[in-house]
Amino acid sequence: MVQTIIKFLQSTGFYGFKDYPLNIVMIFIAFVLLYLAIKKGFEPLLLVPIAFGIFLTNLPYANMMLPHGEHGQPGGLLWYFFQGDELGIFPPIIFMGVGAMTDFGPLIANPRALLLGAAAQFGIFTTFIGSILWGFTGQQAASIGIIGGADGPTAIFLASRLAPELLGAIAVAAYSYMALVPIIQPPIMKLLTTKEERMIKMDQLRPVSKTEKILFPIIVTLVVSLMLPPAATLIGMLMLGNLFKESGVTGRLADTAQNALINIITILLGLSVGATATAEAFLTAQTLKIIFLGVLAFGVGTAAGVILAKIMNKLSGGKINPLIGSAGVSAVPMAARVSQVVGQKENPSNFLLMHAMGPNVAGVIGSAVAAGVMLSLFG
Amino acid sequence: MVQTIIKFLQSTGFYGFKDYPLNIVMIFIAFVLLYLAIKKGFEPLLLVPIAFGIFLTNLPYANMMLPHGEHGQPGGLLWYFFQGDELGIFPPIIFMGVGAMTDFGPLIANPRALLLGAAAQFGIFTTFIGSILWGFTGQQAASIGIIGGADGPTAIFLASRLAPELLGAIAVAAYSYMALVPIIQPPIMKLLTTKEERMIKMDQLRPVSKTEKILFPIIVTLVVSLMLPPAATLIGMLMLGNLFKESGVTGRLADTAQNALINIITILLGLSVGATATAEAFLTAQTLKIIFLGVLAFGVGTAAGVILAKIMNKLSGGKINPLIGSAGVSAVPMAARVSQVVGQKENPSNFLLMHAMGPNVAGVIGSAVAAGVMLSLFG
Amino acid sequence: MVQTIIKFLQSTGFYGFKDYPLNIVMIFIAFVLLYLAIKKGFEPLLLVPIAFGIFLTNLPYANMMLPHGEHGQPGGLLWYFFQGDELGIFPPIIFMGVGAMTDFGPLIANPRALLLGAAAQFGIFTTFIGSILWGFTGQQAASIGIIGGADGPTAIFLASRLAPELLGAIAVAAYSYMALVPIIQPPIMKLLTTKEERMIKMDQLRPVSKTEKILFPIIVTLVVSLMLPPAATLIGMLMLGNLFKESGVTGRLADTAQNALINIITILLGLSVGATATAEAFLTAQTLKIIFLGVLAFGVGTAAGVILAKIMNKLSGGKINPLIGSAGVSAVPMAARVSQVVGQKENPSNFLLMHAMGPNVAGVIGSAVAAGVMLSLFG
Amino acid sequence: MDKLSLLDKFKDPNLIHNLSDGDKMLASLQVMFLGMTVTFVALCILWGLIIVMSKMLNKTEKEEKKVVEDSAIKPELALEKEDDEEELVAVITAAIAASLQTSTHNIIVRNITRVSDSTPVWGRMGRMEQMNNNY
Amino acid sequence: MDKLSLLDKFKDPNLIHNLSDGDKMLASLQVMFLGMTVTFVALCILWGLIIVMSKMLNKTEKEEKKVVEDSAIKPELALEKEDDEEELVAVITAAIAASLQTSTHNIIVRNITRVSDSTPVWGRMGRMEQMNNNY
Amino acid sequence: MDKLSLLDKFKDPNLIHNLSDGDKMLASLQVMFLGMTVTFVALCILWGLIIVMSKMLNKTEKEEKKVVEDSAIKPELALEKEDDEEELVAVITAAIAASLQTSTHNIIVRNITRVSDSTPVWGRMGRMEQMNNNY
Ligand code: NA
Ligand code: NA
Ligand code: NA
Repeated sequence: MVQTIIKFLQSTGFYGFKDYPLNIVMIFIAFVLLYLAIKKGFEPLLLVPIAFGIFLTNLPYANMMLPHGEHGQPGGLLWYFFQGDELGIFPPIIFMGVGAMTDFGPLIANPRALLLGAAAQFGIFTTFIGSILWGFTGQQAASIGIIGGADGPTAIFLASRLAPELLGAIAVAAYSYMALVPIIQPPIMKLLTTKEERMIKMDQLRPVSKTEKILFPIIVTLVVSLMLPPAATLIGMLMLGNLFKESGVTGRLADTAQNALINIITILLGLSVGATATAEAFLTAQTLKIIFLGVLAFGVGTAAGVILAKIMNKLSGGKINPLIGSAGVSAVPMAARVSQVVGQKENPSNFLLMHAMGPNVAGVIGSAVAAGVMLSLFG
Repeated sequence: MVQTIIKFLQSTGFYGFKDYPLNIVMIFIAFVLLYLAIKKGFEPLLLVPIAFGIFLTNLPYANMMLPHGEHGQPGGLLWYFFQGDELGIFPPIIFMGVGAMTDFGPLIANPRALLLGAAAQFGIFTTFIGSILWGFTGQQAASIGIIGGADGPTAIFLASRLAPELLGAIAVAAYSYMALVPIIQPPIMKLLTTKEERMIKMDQLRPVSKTEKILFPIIVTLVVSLMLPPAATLIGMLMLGNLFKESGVTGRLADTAQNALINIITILLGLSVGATATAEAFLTAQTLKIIFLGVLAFGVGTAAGVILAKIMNKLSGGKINPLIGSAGVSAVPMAARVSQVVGQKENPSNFLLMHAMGPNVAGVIGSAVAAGVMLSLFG
Repeated sequence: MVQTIIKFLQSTGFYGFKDYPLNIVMIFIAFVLLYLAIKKGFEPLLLVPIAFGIFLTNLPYANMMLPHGEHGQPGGLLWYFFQGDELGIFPPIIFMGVGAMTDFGPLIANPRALLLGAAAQFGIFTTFIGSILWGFTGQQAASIGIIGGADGPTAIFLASRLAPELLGAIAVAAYSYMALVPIIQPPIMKLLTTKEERMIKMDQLRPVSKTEKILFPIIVTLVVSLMLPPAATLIGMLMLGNLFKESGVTGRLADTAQNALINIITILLGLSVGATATAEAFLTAQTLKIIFLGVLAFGVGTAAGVILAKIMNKLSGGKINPLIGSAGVSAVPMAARVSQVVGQKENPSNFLLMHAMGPNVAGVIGSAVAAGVMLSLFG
Repeated sequence: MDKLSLLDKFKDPNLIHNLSDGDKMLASLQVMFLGMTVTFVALCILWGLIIVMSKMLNKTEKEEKKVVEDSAIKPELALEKEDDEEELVAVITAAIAASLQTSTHNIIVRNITRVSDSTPVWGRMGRMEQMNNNY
Repeated sequence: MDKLSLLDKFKDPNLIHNLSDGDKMLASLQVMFLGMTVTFVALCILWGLIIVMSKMLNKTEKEEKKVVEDSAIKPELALEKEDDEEELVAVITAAIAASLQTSTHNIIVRNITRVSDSTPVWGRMGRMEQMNNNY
Repeated sequence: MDKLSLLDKFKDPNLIHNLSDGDKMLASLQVMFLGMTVTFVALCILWGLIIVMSKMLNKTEKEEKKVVEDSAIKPELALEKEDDEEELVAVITAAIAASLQTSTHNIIVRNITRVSDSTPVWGRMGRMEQMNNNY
């Protein structure tokens, strides 16, 4: 009997911390993320599942990520969910929901914004160089760089294909920085622009016809997928979701894509991405490097967007407020909101939001293109 | 560097068209289908996903249908979706949603309509003979014939089991003709009926009690499944959905079956069925034959329904308007609407809709039975 | 031709009853369950799918549970659904939905109720002993005992891991007895309490702050999972659902978890659990034993809850109405309602419902803990 | 050999191409005959059963009404509830339509949810305020 | 040998049938004892932690209220918002009920959706009209 | 050998660590150059196509309006319908807001569902009352 009790006590997670002491640190990190998500409102829809996944996966002996047995023994719950990440199924489905929620009207009305969405991807490639020089492989460097794309599903899609061993750290960094956009961007924006530039008012956008909105997703899918076949899955699903919305005849599908379906996949993806962040995988020097490189990627991307916007402003004779350039990193719609807020501080009657939405959604396309390049080179 | 650029250019889909020139034709067909779905309103909920699936699968090097690797390498997104078609999982789930949306009341009130639902399956079997004589195998001929059942999920279920190589062509033909019912049926209906017959007004249907509506799905499942065990999956799920609706105590389940669940499965099924229509598989003489045989199946089914209705009218002493016979092909509810419209043109005060719904829903059961016969003989 | 017809007739399910005559009994049982669910309102959301699964699986030659072929031949629809039970995926997802619907406020306000939630698990362990002495193995006895936990998903989760061969009988027994709680409990409650005890009014519960409600699911997951790692999956998902609800920032996810997602999984789980109840598996002496042991488990659990509540009442100086003890078996919220109704019969101005909800939700945690012990010992 | 082996060959995708057109025609006609017969027989059986069901239910209902009028209250109530629900929706629809001067044909109010008992067992938890109604 | 090997045999579905009824009883009682003990211990720990949590929160909240009354505005606002929402639903429910002369007990208006910030990052896109409110 | 084999080594996770920092830098710069070029080219092509599309549509629309004013009625109707829907929602929102004396900014009525034709073919069944409208 005593032996049974001892055996039982040795099977508890409390005892398990003897073998896995660092798991305590990870559980603490999970709690910090939950705090940030719930109390500070940082991307709660993703950080709550991710943090809970980190929490569960670091409970000793709970075996949440135990693989499915070769002879059919049941594996851990989160391992089954994780198959959707590993096989690249969940991120495109989330992109479909994103597409069903996105209005590309401001971009169609002002397609020059596409240039800003391209420029802001500069952070991806500078971070790529930094990662290479810091000892990462090409595949890992590409996955780290894409954090600068400010697009969670793209980052997870790329990392799951090129560097699954870094998935947890990259996902946590990507979503954390997306939540921190309102803190990271404003100083850079102010540093690079003059007061006069920040006060520029932009002309109102022209209305966009329904036909343009229907043709847009088809054209984008065609062009991007032909140039970069590995980007077809992400861009195709993003644009399919948008077509569901804009076609006006598939409202049922658009509704499900942006509600029940995206919510279900968000729960499964968040939990299982978090579950990759075990203490062994996460508490490494690599993770610290990734966190540092991630903020670099964001900063450089923001700067590149603002600088190109300044140049475009010069060329257009002062009609473009450079503050909308920072929105090119994507992080929809927070980056656009930041442009709006920074602009309004200088000039309370200035409404940049609609103008910033153009680069903002262009940034989503831009980072999918950049991901396609990386997959094309390193896949 | 130059070599890298050349290599990159050779990896683009533009270059890929050199190897797969016919894919351009398929992409064009996808665009035509999108046009019909969006601008003309032809079955948009299925044609938009199907057409987009055709579009994506024909983008060179995008590998949307790449199978899952033997050593676990991730396959293409649409290949994973396709497993739900291939394993026969998606069509029955769609049938459950259909059942939750169907009111069998008009059929219970006037069960003679079941005869019309049987007669209209004649098109399936004549087309079967035509297909055999045109060189198809028995399995293929059965799958082609079932297009005349005017029931998309049944056609996909049968084709995926008997002739997966024809799935794309059959699915496209089935849904296209279902959309074309208002164009295909009226001339046949007018040719086979006299003006007097078309003007016949029918007696009002009796009200149907709740208990009858609850027992109906159970009885149908029992009888059809015992006669044709291979039809049990389709009929069982159709009737389960109906039972969710009629029982009055499982409203939550009926609601989900006919909304979130059917929408999710419709997206996955539509995309992946479209994705089977690669240029190699689709641009063949077979496809042209299938398209021709499909319209034959519809026409013969319509005619058989009308003719039996004429006979029943004679026997009943002029109480049955033969126009309701054409609704027996299923294509719910368009075929019933066509009966209504053709009847009303002759006699504006004539309301055949409710009477046509009986044969219409009987046609769904009829084609599931016919599919069961085919599976029983050729499965 | 005659031979073909004979062959066809031999392929019908009518003929199949010659080989499987007992299937008729099972189909009859399915109809009785449907009657109870629809006309009597016994747990219809689960009994309708379970009963329909029993119905379908016992149709001869319909092959609803045919396993996926080794060379990829499609299996039966319900076999695919069953994988979600067998691999332990569906019950935790249902628990997430349950968590999103549960208000632990009454338990936080009066945490002594946890003792009652523990006491009511006594039925599990006495039934365990009974099962062992009646010739079941330890694994089977644990799965039978858990019926007394009055928690369907927990019973299915445990049985699928420890005794899959009994899954059908255990699931049917568990859900049937949960539905019968208003009939099973009152006599036991009246037998063990005096009129004075039943008339005791309890003090109003204190209000619970939002922060407490947010911390509660995290604390419970941490403590229970560390003590009993095998319970982490169930408790973790239950508490994640609750956190979605209480955090106030993930309303979208809570909404989907408690609607679309739980409904979809309920359909799939109900159908496939029912489908395990084939005549061979169900019509055995074991099933009769399980049905008898199940009611024993319920009764003992109820009694243990009431007796501990009586003791606590004595110790607290008459402030606790012993009727709330029976709610500790879980069967949320019916057991709590039974406490309310029995109490109100004695004293129409007595409102025990809120006080009974504490032990009631504690019982859910209690049976997950008991399941963890069983998995720890016999897994 | 005999017709059976003809159908057997016919079923085999590899052997069917060896058959003559006449044989194919013959086999196809057999399939058609069998198929249409089974379809008609199946739906005729259903026809018969529906009629039997309707007649039996009518009888039972009449008897029930006579003999146990009391016990019929519960199901009737359930039905009334549903009717109520429809009525409720109809009233609300009419009200909104009136205020908008548009036809009710085009509007469906489908989200006035009456609290019914069809939440799952676990779903009713936490909605304690209406529990008394149901029990 | 000793009790441990008894439990080991007990756990093995193949060996358990070799045990005598007395041994089975003994092992079962051990399982029951262990199970009930663990269950009670686990729920008692939770009991203690809940009490500690409640006490600590009460303290903290009082301190917080004193020291940083300003910083508390934000969460309070959030709470108020929720209350508002409930109030809103209550008002609408009442209005509809009144116009239908039925009790509010049976109606839930659950689809008057207030725009909250809980849309995912990608979800807020395209709903630009209310962005200013949130930032 | 030449730069190609440099990039090839660069792509191989096992060989990359043999490269000197200079080589790595060189290869990385190539990746950056290629990546930014492709990104800009892709988005510039899109820019061009959007402009072409907008211009062509404007032209076509004008021509269409002149030549086939009749055939344009149907799509316009469709558009009107949608506008109607928005209007309807706006009116209802305003009405509820007015009765609650709160700003419309915070309320979205999103569940007044107009019966549109976008139910799937199988979905329209059983909603027969409105069929005449659509055909
Ligand atoms: Na981006
Ligand atoms: Na049909
Ligand atoms: Na319990």
